[in-house]
Amino acid sequence: MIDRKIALEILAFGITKEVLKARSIEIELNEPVNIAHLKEVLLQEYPELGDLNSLAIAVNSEYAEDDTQLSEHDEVALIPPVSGG
Amino acid sequence: MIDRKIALEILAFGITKEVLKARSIEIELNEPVNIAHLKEVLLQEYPELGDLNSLAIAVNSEYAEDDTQLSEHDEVALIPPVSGG
Amino acid sequence: MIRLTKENIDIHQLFEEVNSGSAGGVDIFVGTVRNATKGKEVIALEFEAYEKMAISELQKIVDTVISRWPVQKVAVIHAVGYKKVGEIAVAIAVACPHRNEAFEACRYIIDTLKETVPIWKKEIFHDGEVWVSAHP
Amino acid sequence: MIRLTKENIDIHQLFEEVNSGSAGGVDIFVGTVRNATKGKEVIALEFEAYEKMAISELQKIVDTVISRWPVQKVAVIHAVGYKKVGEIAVAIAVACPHRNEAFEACRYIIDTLKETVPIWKKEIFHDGEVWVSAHP
Repeated sequence: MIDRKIALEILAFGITKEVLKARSIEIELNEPVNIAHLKEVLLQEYPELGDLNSLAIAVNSEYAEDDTQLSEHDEVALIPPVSGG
Repeated sequence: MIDRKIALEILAFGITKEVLKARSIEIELNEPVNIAHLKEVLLQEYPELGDLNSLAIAVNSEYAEDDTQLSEHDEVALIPPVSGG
Repeated sequence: MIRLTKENIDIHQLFEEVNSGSAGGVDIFVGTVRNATKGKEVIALEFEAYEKMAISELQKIVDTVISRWPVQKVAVIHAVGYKKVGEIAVAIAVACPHRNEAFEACRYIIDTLKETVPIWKKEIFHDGEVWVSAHP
Repeated sequence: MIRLTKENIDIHQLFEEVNSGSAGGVDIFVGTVRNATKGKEVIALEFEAYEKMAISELQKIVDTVISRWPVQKVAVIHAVGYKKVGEIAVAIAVACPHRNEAFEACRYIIDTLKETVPIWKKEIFHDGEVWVSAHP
């Protein structure tokens, strides 16, 4: 069995930009990968993300569920608690 | 017994101005006179007032009740159904 | 600020009347002249007011609002005279620390204004004029 | 009309976006920058948006409003970048045939915007900065 890897660019907004110390990061993950898996990897790398009130993930500008599968070229974004208005 | 008369100036607004064919009229009434009595006199003189959805009377810029007593120099106004806004 | 005016009503100016650094939410209601009533084309409206009493009834409404909600500033401005379709008949602005209070207070003002304030409107059609709500 | 802007938000222009001869009532909600939060003086706010997604989430809200209420026109404009105390953070205008619908739809938009639209604000104090709502 061959591990196929996908490279994902993760956009960071609001406080997550400060936690990641970047507007975006690139990570490589073994397929298949879903949102729950991505979150685990991120929390391990950036434990401060676990201190937030909430952390949603958007894929291609839509809120994603834990079981949403990720593919190469997806635009992934970290959505900390929103506070517009 | 001497009948004391008071002269009242009645302001008319909206449709009542058209019914009375005047912005204001003056009427003389025997004292004591209250709103209910004034309304009777007006309805006898201008029966079309009875066709309105409602007819309130204001005395000195305040809505008056049927038993409000009128005195000389009171500013009396006919208030047909309001329709501002 | 409570005012009756023959001039065009300026929404930006109304907003500035109530805007302050301490309000979090401002709700503004604007009533405009509609182009039709019950399917019939309206050309214009004429507003008439018993001005002195209109101001005092509006003041009562504003006093009630201030006693019921944590209102910071209120402005009410109503047109008198002729207004064309699309022009502003009434504009109300309420500034509150929180938005729900602003919505509720603003709605109370327009609802009560329509019930108690001695202002009348005449709808002007191609073929005549009608004082609104006068007759059943 | 849905827009994010770095410019000052113009309430009169927003009103004109939704005003038409067929609307009887326009409700406008304006959120401004407050000078204090939890008793602490705020100097300014910085708004950041995931712009593409913010627009699409706002469009969903507007679509819902149009499906639920007889809305004639809607305009939503939200600030991005730095805003000083008293400046406008968000402005929403809804035009409807009847006023109650305008109030309800406008309130729905601001309530939902605050829950779902990916925009963040950072409060800037004399002695630091805080991303609002980020932490418990």
